[in-house]
Amino acid sequence: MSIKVRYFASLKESIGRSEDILGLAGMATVGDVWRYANPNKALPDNTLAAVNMDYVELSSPVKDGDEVAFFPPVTGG
Amino acid sequence: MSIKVRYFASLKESIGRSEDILGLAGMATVGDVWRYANPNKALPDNTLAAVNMDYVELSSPVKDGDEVAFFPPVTGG
Amino acid sequence: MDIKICSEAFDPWQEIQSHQHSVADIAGKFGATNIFIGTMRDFNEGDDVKGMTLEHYPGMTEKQLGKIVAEALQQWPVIDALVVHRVGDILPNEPIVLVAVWTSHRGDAFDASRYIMEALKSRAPFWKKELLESEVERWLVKNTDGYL
Amino acid sequence: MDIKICSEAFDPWQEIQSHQHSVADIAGKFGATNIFIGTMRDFNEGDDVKGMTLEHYPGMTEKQLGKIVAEALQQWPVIDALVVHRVGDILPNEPIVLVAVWTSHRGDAFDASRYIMEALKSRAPFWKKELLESEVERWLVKNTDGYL
Repeated sequence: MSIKVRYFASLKESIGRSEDILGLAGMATVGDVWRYANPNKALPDNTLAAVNMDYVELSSPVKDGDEVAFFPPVTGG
Repeated sequence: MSIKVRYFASLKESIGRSEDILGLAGMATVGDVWRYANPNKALPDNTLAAVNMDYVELSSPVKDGDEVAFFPPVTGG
Repeated sequence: MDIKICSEAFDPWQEIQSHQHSVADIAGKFGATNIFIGTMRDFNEGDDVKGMTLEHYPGMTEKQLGKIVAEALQQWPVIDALVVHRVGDILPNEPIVLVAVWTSHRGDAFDASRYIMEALKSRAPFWKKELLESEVERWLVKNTDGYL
Repeated sequence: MDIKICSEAFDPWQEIQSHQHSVADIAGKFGATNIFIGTMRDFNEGDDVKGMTLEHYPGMTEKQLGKIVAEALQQWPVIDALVVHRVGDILPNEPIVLVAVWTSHRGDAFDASRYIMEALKSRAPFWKKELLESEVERWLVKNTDGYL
């Protein structure tokens, strides 16, 4: 399955990319998506995750065509 | 002593006057001022009283030159 | 700090802007503004209302509003505040009251603005008389807790 | 209801007025308006700040703000609501966020406006990077509880 991964703000800067397109075989969770895309970097504490623009836990499953996003705590307003 | 008494809103309409100037002998409270100015009318429930534009209890004393006001609950804002 | 009693219709946006511009040192210093505007409705207690007269106690109104704003300043770090209240004859959809509070942080702006509004409702000597569509006039008896 | 993301400076008074005028049935029906405006300060955490860049997640921002406003509408009898949020490069004294809520009664206006602001602060995907007078750039790490 194909997963689009997006990174924002300080996380985007620290990993040096804003987007990945992953091809994953079998079932996977949001946490798996991170590990697959960033095998040498642990997910920073407090990182938030979203699938298709809704907040999710790292244990949430992903499916073909999903957009998965990782970003630091939000600071708007 | 001379006391100016003022009435507002529905209370002013019900007693038919907006102002009295009283000459009182001896010590008096705000409640006394009402009874002296309106001998035939009991002070309506919930009436608020002020002396020199500050809220007071009916038991508060008045002194020469004070402005005493009686009015119904406020409904501004 | 500014407290105004207006006998003519006022534009709340104009009032806030001119106040904000009149405070020289405020630019860049405040992070939060909370504003409450009370507006006359054309209905109340099931009746159509076509107008209202707001009576006040000149002098005491300003004195009590000044105390209320001073209390808010003691309780929260308020940078600036503005209170404008209408008196006289009012038509539906016209603003009755404006409270604006400038602070560094949002919690203080919400708290102080709400405090001023609640205190104004219970202590500032204003009285409303409604003129119904039926031509009946009636005094409002008391203010509500803010949810009715 | 209206939710806007602005990449240019916006005038909160203009936004509120044009929104209010755009809602045909609102005149005479609302009694209370609560407005919160967040404005960029020229200092933070002891440093002079000369600018800020606000990043956001296009699409998710609108989706999350829409959910937050819908939650407020479920909890309070809100007649109308407007949320405007700035993105991109911002200078001190420019508005960052505007929340406006129209209701019949004041308690609901204060409650719903505050709910929207707090939820926006914790859930809407925006991120601030400050540019200090010293030319250092730094990301804000987290939003406060509103009093710091």
